[in-house]
Amino acid sequence: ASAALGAAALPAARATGAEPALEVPAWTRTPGEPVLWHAYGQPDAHEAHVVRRTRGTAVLPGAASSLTPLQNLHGIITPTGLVFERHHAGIPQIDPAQHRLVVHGLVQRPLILSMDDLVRFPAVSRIHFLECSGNTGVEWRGAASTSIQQSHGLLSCCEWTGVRLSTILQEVGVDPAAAWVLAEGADGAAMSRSIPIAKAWEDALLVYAQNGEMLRPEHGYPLRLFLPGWEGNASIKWLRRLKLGAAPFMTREETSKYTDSLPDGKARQFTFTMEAKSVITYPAVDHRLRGRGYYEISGLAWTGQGRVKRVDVSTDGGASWREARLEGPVLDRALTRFRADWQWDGGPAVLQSRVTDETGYVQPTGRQLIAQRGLNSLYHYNAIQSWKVATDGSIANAQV
Amino acid sequence: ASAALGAAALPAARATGAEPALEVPAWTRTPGEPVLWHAYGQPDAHEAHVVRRTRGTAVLPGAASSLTPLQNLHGIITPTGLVFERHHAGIPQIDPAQHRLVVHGLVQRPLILSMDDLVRFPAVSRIHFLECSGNTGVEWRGAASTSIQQSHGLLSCCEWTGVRLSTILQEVGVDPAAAWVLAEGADGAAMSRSIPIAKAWEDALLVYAQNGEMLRPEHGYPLRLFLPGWEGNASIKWLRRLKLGAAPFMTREETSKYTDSLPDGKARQFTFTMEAKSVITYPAVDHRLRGRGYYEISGLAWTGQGRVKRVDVSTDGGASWREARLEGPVLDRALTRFRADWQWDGGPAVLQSRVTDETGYVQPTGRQLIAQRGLNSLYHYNAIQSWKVATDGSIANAQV
Amino acid sequence: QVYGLGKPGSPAAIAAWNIDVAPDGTGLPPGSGSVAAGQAVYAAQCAACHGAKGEGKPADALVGGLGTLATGKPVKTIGSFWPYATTVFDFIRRAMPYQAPQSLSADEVYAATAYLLHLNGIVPADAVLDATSLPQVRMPNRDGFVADARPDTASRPCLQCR
Amino acid sequence: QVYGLGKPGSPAAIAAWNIDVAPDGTGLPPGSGSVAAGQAVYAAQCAACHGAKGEGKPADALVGGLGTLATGKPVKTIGSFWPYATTVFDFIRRAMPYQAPQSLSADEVYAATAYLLHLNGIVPADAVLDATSLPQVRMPNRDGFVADARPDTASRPCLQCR
Ligand code: HEC
Ligand code: HEC
Ligand SMILES: [Ca+2]
Ligand SMILES: [Ca+2]
Ligand SMILES: [Ca+2]
Ligand SMILES: [Ca+2]
Ligand SMILES: [Ca+2]
Ligand SMILES: [Ca+2]
Ligand SMILES: [Co+2]
Ligand SMILES: [Co+2]
Repeated sequence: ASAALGAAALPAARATGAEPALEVPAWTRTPGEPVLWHAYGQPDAHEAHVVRRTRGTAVLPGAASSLTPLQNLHGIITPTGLVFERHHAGIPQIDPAQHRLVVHGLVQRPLILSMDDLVRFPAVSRIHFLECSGNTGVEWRGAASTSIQQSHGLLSCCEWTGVRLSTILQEVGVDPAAAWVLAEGADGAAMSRSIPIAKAWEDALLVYAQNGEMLRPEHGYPLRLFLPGWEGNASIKWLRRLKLGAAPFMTREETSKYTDSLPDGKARQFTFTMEAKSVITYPAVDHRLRGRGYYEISGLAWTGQGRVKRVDVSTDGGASWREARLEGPVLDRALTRFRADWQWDGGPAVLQSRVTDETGYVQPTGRQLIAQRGLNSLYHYNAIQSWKVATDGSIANAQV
Repeated sequence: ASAALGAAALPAARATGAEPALEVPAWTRTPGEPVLWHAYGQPDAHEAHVVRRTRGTAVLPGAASSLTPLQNLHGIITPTGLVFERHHAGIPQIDPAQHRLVVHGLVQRPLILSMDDLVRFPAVSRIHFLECSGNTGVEWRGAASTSIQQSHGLLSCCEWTGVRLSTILQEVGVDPAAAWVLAEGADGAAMSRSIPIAKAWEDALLVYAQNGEMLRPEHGYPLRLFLPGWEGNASIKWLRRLKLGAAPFMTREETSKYTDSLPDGKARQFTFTMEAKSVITYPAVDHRLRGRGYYEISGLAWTGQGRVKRVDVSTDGGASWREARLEGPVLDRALTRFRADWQWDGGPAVLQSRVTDETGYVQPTGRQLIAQRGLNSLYHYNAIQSWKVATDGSIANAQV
Repeated sequence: QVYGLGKPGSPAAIAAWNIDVAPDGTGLPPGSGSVAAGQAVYAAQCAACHGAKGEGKPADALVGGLGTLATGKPVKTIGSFWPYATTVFDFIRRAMPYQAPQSLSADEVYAATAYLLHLNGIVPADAVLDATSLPQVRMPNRDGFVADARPDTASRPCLQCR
Repeated sequence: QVYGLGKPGSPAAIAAWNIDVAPDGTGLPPGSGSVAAGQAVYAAQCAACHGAKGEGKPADALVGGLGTLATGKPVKTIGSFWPYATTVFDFIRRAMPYQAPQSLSADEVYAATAYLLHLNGIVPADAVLDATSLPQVRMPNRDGFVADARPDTASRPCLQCR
């Protein structure tokens, strides 16, 4: 069915009743704050609501997460101060001069590298998304979140700069028997994951800078692993050690924790890839429409498999679809902003987006996911999201 | 002459004398700070030196500038807290609910737009550099700066989101006689510039978000003009008014201020374009090399005319050149990070970079600029920069 | 496409913000000001920053510099450099005095403009400026501006090096 | 290409950080611990967060859940879910007790592991674990894990809509 979204140009009647005569405001009648008011800048006081938030309260707030306020963001870059957090034993405060990276195990020349050493190697910069495998997990058992920050906020996108892990593997000389790499953090959890060596050679990065500046404490200062397109927990923060081995190390994080339970009681292990996903960030459950007329639907699409190929949007709950505009550049394993025109006629509507990635993978419905995986998987819920618009302009999270 | 930069793989002798036995540091032996330690994140305390700075002190610090610490940055995105400032009457603190944009003059439907109105229009996001026409102006009369922050720090690059000015021009209906647009700020300077209407149609943006979040106060909150590739002062901040006219308005900023004096006493006017420029940001005057061996030369190149096509680097003061690697994506009128391998043999060296843009324009030498424009131009100094490395690893600003 | 957003900007609604003045005088308000009145405005509102006689310090010099533009040390002031007298009015009205922009009456702005033009030897001591006379003032450096002539450097990469 | 940066990582230099334990027991340190000793360690160091008998609250339950994995409410604990006993040792050594990670001796970690395995009915009350015996403990859910089978949803865009 061909959709009529925005096809009919039906502008809202321009507000009549002229604006009251403009006055010269106080801030024009006086000089403002001096240069270097903040040597390191801060958001305006009117944006104080744009902050990370948690989901409920954690008994031990070091083993918890905070979420990115996607409802307030624009474009694809997440400002670093709003990039989501997930810690297992809080945020260590590391002295970068004392920090070391040990690379050992099945290698010819085990090495200890300081930060001064690491920044000397050739560097690369890449814009990539980072998503927690638990993102949107609260939606497995029905529409649960009343904010897109709660449902989809374990998601961010930054420019990462660091050294290719392959550069370091060449530096140490890899034993042919090596098949897995243990990555370990210097935090109180000594957080650890086993990574297949193919990923280490292919595109893994040892990152020290994020959006131009050194990493922040909560994102792994002074060094983290970064695995493009893979679940966030595997991109070990505060990275202190890489050990090459012949088999996976079977840490708690890849046995007890980040595995996906199936209805038959088995659990999928090493489910690293973040499959293609999209969500409309405006208008979303956080917003309210002010009357009928033109709205630009805007959202984010991404895939751990490469590039977004197309995004379709629906305003009738999936009965009809229409291709959205993709904002360029469409980058490999980065957020892609999509936009579509919409004339709201004032009636009920259900807004959805559906991404197709360059491998041909199409974002599934929740029903499709549940049919395959049941309700106990916790992770990797990448279903089409529905926002239900009521005639009064209010918007609800819905599963249709 | 073909250069030997890095061609010979001469690794520094790996430091002998094993690292003292590693101890488990205090930050691993205790849980760290809780999630939401900062609901809006901050840099690590060890990075407190990475801040904006001024050049000297201004008598009236509202009419001044601050500079971006390029010596500490990575990649192409400038974190918003470090984006340089230039104000003419300080930073106004504007209530976005009361802010308005007036669009009038030679138009069919003069309009008053609130921020709520503006964010309703279709949006675009673009990654572009912003550079002050005065950037590097201190170098016209000889090597003056002892920090790249001082010499080149009126330069940043962000993702900007907003409405195409062309969308607003269509909304108001442009009179065919309109040839220039006056843009005016709501600051105490009511800062104003005349913009040719062709630029307004082509790619000018009305920007409300920068690097994903709403503009910061010092960058024009809640609304600014953004003119890709043009000198920063023309991208009027705190934008309150656009007036279409048949001729330029000849404001103080385009007569007294942002004009470029020539030796014959005439001054060039409406010199908007930022011509192609590049600079090595590491190793630069702010750094010191720790012994011979491998270094990656890294820098930034950009052009107001489109895309960077190539960057060449020299380590012998321009006697020989070698092509640098360009970090992708190479975007239209955005900073482009370049990198080149260098084996420092411990001898004196002069590091230079030279950009060629897609129009074929090649970054000039200081001598070429002075031959054309003399020494009184103040603005638009885009010469090749030289960093002189001494045998002790110290680095000086030099003109060779 | 028209989106139908915003409100009409009637002349009355936008009047307080519509302050620009063009070289032909468009935008100049009713009112007038003499050099003598300007001297008083200047002494009270401007001299602290621009010097008793416009010689500058701490802020810009507003007087002098005639004949210096083609020298090694050009002194660029209203008198030596600014091409239009209307710009003086426009800038003072929108931005000065620095600590209280847009606080002067039209008469005060005309007067301050007249005084500064007089200090620069451009109008006589008995001059009175208004919407008619101000645009007729011809500034010494009226023809001092040329168009952007860039690109003006023709570098080519060293062919040997390619 | 080799850049020659860094310092050699001799076994002695990295020993304090080289704490991982593999399923085959590689990495297990000398020492041993009994269920009885573990009961004391657990009561002193662990019970406050994981419950007197490992039933959980405020932190994870460490005991129980056998037979629940294929139900609508799987209870995933060391006993019901973890495939390797070595992982219990590895995790306690690196991360527990939460407020003082890496503070336990090897004997204490062996003991706490033995006690938790006993509470889960996996080792007898007189068990003593060390580098030889621990890897030989067979966990109930040893074969409970399967490989990633994604993509497992085969959506195709509606052809009518294209
Ligand atoms: C508190 C200090 C202060 C006072 C008082 C002040 N000014 Fe200024 N004036 C400045 C500053 C600072 C600037 C430069 C502003 C900028 O950077 O754009 C300036 C700039 C100017 C300029 C532009 C100079 C040029 O060469 O571009 C003129 C003209 C001017 N002032 C006139 C006046 C007049 C007339 C008054 C009184 C009605 C006045 N000023 C009062 C501080 C002051
Ligand atoms: C101060 C509270 C606290 C104390 C004391 C504590 N733990 Fe924990 N424990 C936690 C928390 C919180 C987690 C979850 C950490 C995470 O999110 O990664 C945890 C997780 C665990 C797990 C993994 C559970 C799973 O299902 O993945 C084990 C096993 C464990 N603790 C054992 C112990 C032992 C043994 C001790 C004593 C030696 C101990 N804990 C003491 C708080 C505590
Ligand atoms: Ca908003
Ligand atoms: Ca890149
Ligand atoms: Ca550094
Ligand atoms: Ca774009
Ligand atoms: Ca001046
Ligand atoms: Ca558990
Ligand atoms: Co997974
Ligand atoms: Co210019």
